[in-house]
Amino acid sequence: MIAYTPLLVLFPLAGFLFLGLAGPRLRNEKLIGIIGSGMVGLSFALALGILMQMLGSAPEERKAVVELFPWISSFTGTMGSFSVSVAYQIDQLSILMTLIVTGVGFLIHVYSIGYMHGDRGFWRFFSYLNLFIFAMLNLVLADNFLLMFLGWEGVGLCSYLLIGFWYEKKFTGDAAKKAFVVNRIGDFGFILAMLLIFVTFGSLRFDTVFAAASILSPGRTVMVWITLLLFLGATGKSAQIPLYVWLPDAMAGPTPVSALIHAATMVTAGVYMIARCSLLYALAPVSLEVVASVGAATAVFAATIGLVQNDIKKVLAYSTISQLGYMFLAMGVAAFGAGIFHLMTHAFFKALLFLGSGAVIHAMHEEQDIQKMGGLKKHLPVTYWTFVVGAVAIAGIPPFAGFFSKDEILWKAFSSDFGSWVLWLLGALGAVMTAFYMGRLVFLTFEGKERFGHDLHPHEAPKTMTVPLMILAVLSAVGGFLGVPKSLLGSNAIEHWLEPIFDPANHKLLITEHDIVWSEYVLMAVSVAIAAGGIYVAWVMYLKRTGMADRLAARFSRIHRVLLNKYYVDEIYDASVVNPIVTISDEYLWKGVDTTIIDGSINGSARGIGAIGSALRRIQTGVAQSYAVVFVGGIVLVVGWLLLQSH
Amino acid sequence: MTLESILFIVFAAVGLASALLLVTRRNPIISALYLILNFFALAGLYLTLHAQFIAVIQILVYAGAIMVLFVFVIMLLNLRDERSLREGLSWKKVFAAGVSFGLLMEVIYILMTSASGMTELLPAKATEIGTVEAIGSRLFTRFLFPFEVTSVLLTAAIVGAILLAKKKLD
Amino acid sequence: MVTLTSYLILSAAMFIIGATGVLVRRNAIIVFMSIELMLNSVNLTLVAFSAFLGDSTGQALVFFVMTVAAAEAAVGLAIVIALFRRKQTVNLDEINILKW
Amino acid sequence: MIENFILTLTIFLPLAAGIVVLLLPSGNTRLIRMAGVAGSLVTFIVSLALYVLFDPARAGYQLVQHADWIPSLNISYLVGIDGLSLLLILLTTFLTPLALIGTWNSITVRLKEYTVMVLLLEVGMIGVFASLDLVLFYVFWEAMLIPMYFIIGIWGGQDRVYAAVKFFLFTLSGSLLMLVAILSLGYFASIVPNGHFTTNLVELYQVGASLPVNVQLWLFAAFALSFAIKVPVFPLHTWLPDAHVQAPTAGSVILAGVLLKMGTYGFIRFCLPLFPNAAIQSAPFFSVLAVIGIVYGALVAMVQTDIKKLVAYSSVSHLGFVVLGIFSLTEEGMQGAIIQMVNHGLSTGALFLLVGMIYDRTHTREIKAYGGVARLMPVYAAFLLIISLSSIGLPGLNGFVGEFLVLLGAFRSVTLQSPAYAAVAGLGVIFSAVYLLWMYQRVMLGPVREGGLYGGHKLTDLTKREIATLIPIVIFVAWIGVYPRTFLSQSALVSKRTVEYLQGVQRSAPAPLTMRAADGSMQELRSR
Repeated sequence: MIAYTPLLVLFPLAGFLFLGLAGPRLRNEKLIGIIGSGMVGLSFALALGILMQMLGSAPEERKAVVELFPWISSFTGTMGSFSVSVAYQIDQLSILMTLIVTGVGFLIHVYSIGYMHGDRGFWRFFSYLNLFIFAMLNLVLADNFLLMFLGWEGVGLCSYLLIGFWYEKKFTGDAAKKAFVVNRIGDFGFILAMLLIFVTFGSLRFDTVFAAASILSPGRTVMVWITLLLFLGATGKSAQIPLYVWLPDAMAGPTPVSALIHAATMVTAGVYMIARCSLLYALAPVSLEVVASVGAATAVFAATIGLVQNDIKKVLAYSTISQLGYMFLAMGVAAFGAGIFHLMTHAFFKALLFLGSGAVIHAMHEEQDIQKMGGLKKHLPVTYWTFVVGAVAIAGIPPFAGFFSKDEILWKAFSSDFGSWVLWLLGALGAVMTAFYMGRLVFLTFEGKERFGHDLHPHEAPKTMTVPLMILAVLSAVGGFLGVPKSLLGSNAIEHWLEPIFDPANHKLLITEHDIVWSEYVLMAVSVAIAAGGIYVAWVMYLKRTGMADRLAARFSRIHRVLLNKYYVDEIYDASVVNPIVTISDEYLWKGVDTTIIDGSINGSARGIGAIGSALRRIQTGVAQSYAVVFVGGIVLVVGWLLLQSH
Repeated sequence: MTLESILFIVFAAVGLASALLLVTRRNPIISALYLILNFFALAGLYLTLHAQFIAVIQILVYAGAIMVLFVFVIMLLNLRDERSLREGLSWKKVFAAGVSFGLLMEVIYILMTSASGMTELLPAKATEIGTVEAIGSRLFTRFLFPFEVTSVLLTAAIVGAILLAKKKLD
Repeated sequence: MVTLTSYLILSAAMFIIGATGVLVRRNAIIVFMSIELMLNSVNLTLVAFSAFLGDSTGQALVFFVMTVAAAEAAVGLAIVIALFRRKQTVNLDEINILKW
Repeated sequence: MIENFILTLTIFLPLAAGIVVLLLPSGNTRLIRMAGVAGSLVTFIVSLALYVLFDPARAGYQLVQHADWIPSLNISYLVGIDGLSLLLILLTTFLTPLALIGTWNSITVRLKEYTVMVLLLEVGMIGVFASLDLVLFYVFWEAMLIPMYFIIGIWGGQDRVYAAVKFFLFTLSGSLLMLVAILSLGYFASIVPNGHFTTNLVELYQVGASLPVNVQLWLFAAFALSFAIKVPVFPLHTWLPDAHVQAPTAGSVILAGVLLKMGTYGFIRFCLPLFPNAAIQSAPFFSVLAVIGIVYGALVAMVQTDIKKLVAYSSVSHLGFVVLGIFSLTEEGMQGAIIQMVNHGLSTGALFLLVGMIYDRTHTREIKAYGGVARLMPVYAAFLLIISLSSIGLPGLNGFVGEFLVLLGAFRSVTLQSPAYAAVAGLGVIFSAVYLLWMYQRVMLGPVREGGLYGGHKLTDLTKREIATLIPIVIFVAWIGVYPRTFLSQSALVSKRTVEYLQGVQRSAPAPLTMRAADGSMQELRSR
């Protein structure tokens, strides 16, 4: 089975090419939908097969590399020259990511058949989605940094295409461009990191790099540079401070896109990348601290903004940023397994929430403001119940998936050698807010009075949309059992499965298994309590005493306004970075340097020569006789000079 | 004073005088007549050099053909009496004349100072080379190709003259 | 005794007179005639050399000079006619489009 | 047997085609267009034979043809190719027919002369890439200037005369100095024992390297100025936007696609191997200019309001990468620079074709006049997106391969000794995304303009002919992106040998002049 790994990637590629070229002529939504989702489904099935084979073999035999063809090389084959192949690596981490990508991806493809029904870009949408799956699989399956970068940029491209899918609206274009450009800033870091890696290790293959890294001792400056530059790439792709600004705007894309790309898969690429490079980070503890701090800060920062947003998708977007912060927090405290575990559960419940919001938006005829919803429970029962499952899961109520993964991260943030009570406190603060805004979202959307016009008759989505919701709800509910910690008598299967990947890093960091201690139970109880508390406060504010939210907003109007305007970060970036660059380029570089200085000096010298010419022109009377006189005079002079010479 | 010397002095005097008059007369017709006189003087000089054929050709071609052309054009343009062509003295003219005079002095200086080995004209030899036969054999042997090319030149000149003088090109 | 030098000085003098005419006269036709004068003085030189050297080449060359003179006169006068048609004058000072 | 004259055939086939076109009746525009395209297509097919006959594993010049030209000065008609010239000749013969097909209906006045000019241009370009004699090179170099001058000056836009003269003067002022340098090189060849005046490149390689460094620097500067203007290297680039904006589409395509490559080609072929010490000494200088060009070009491109100007400034940025790669004096950098030349020819050529296609429809180049075009021209939108992405350097398309190799080369360059060059150049990666996507957004995205009118014209999607022009380019864009080996392998040996030669020079004892200076100061010290 493993030998067929390239097919994992080729199925979606074939889907993209076929739909991209033949799509406009197909004119049959059903056919397009079946081809589009079928290709991803095939990949998912193949990934399952590979997983089965891996489960059947010994842990050390679970890794394989399939090389396709040499890609970029400086070719002459001398020592230290550059060479990279298109090669795919199957191991415990990449197969897990593949399953998430293709599994969740497949469900979202199916969902899109219903959601995008009747759109004139139907075929385009599915070809882009297939291209995205292709790129994402390249990202997670690559056996070297460069191919990973291909996937990395490829998903960025698809993100661009899909955010701007409804390109006729002005803001979609802005959002798409912003996403791509901000990601490019991160990619700049990624490229520099790759260059440093190649210079340091002489290769870009994971195996070679990690083998060489495993004999290094921690604390080299170059490793700090490499890991921080890689992390810059991660902050771009995974929407962390300071490069998170594109993700909220990215909600301009169709909702399945938000679910697939901006919640479940692409934005977690940064987390995956750090997990993949865990060994490199283990060699640079400083970088780990940076990652943890940025992650925790983002988790809280984004959650505060999420508290007051009124756009159903914006709330989820800030929630995503916040949850990604948790994953980076996990990475930063060297709880790599926990981070990947949260990545997986988050993929389930956040995809579920986005798809649910999509069903709501669909039912409300493109209305996204939750202040204009309410009481949708009875109109959209399936959506409601699945949404609640997702919300409870993200809030961290046991035994739903989010509880286990988030609790694991909080515990590691507290107990790990790299953690501290500050990190835990930030995490817990974020958790309260998460529970609160999810509660607020559910209550404002589904409960209470109907605040929309009576000419609107919301109705439940079609089967193609509700079935994926239900499957994802089940996964959100039970997905956590893959990682039940030992303290709760579980086996923590997922971390155990990933152990071979993170062992080298753990060895470097001298991390050993802790015994179960009583504080773990205390913290667990605290986190359950704050989750429940957050939801309760939301219930009080938005259902029981409905005027309270407004009163609070009025009381703390300044804070409220700052939060509502997202701390004015976009405005600050515009004023401090974007506008100066544009102004400098326009006023100083182009009109100043190019037009005035360079062209000016050149045209000036030309004009100077012209001035000399027009002065000399006066000599030219145009009368041929004058010229002849000078001519004869010249002869006289020449002959005279010759005569003088001869004597 | 041999006869040849007398003839040379007479023809030279006539030639120089007519040349000077040619360039100083205001009326082009008068100038043209002096030019004809000059041509005849030259033809006489050719004869003193025993170049009979060239002397005859000089009369035929210059006085007969070219001068007719000049006079014809002058008549055609009706330039007899043109007040606008008042030719006063100007610094330019003085300067031009001075330059010319300087050149003349230089040439004369060169001619006077350089020793000339050939002071003697050999009449028999000179008569022999001045015949039609001698010149003809030169032209049609050594100068055959340039001679043929002159035909092209003449054709081109004819075409060019017609084209230029035509009223309109279409 | 008439020497070669006397012929050459005579011819130089005529040449310079012609050249002066070319340089100072404003009437295009007289300028042309002056040019003919210059050509003739050169012819005189050629013939003189030919006679004194005993070589007929010089006289053959006179033939070519005459041809050129004829062609030049024809074309030149045609130009004068064309110019006159445009400018109603043969004053060379007024024909100054040669500048710029 | 065929090896002997195939190169000459390739060079002069377009000339023959041009003569044929000249004889056609000027009224029959269709016939003239067909003849022009056919002539350039046949040239392309013949040039494919070069690819077949060329053996990338063999060092040195191949398919060489030699004939006496000015024997007294040892100037000869000497042509031959290596991997570098092969790629660029193929690029030339590939782009010329596409430029003619892609602008089928754009030219309406003096069509015959136009077609002849384009074909003559092709002769000059191929000749430049094939010449192995400096005087021959110079002749082709200048000869190609003339048709380009006329193409801009006659068939250009409103300010065409200003642009044409600017183009001509910039290029000429540089190349005159180059002529002086060529002659002095020949002279230096004649003053060594048993030497003789020659302009044979292969012989001069030894002559140049043995010159004292200060002489090398002067000659290098003369050559480099000429090439730097052509590339164009900042700050000598200001002729480019004007020339591009005013030139007709085919002119822009060829100008961007091939002409600019002559500068970078000249650096690799002449400047580096002829004056190795000077090249090593000036590498940091040129790298700084290249890096400035990368960032500067991108920033200025960002704020352009004219699509063609935007693309022109993007050329400045992209060619900065090529120059940086060359002067990194590493194998990766050199290979990256060479593949980037091809990339830029394809991508920017295609961009100009695309801009030309929409200009033919709307007769405006103002970005402001567009918006929402994607809705009306979906196929066009797809092509523009692919080409823009290739220009941005998206992995999987061609631009990335070159840029990454260049960055890698600059990063680990022994000569430059600082990763800062690569780091700053990497900023170009960000800005290229900004200006191209912003342009794409403003032109293609957003709502359709009122009434669907652009510049007063209705838009129709690409015709079959236009699509047929673009598809070959897109195929190569993807081919180089996915499997660049096909192309990299051709130039591998050239890069390797050039770099090794320079590294050898760098490692060997310091150049004579500096040694003498050091000795002198030593003696001074001793005498004190």
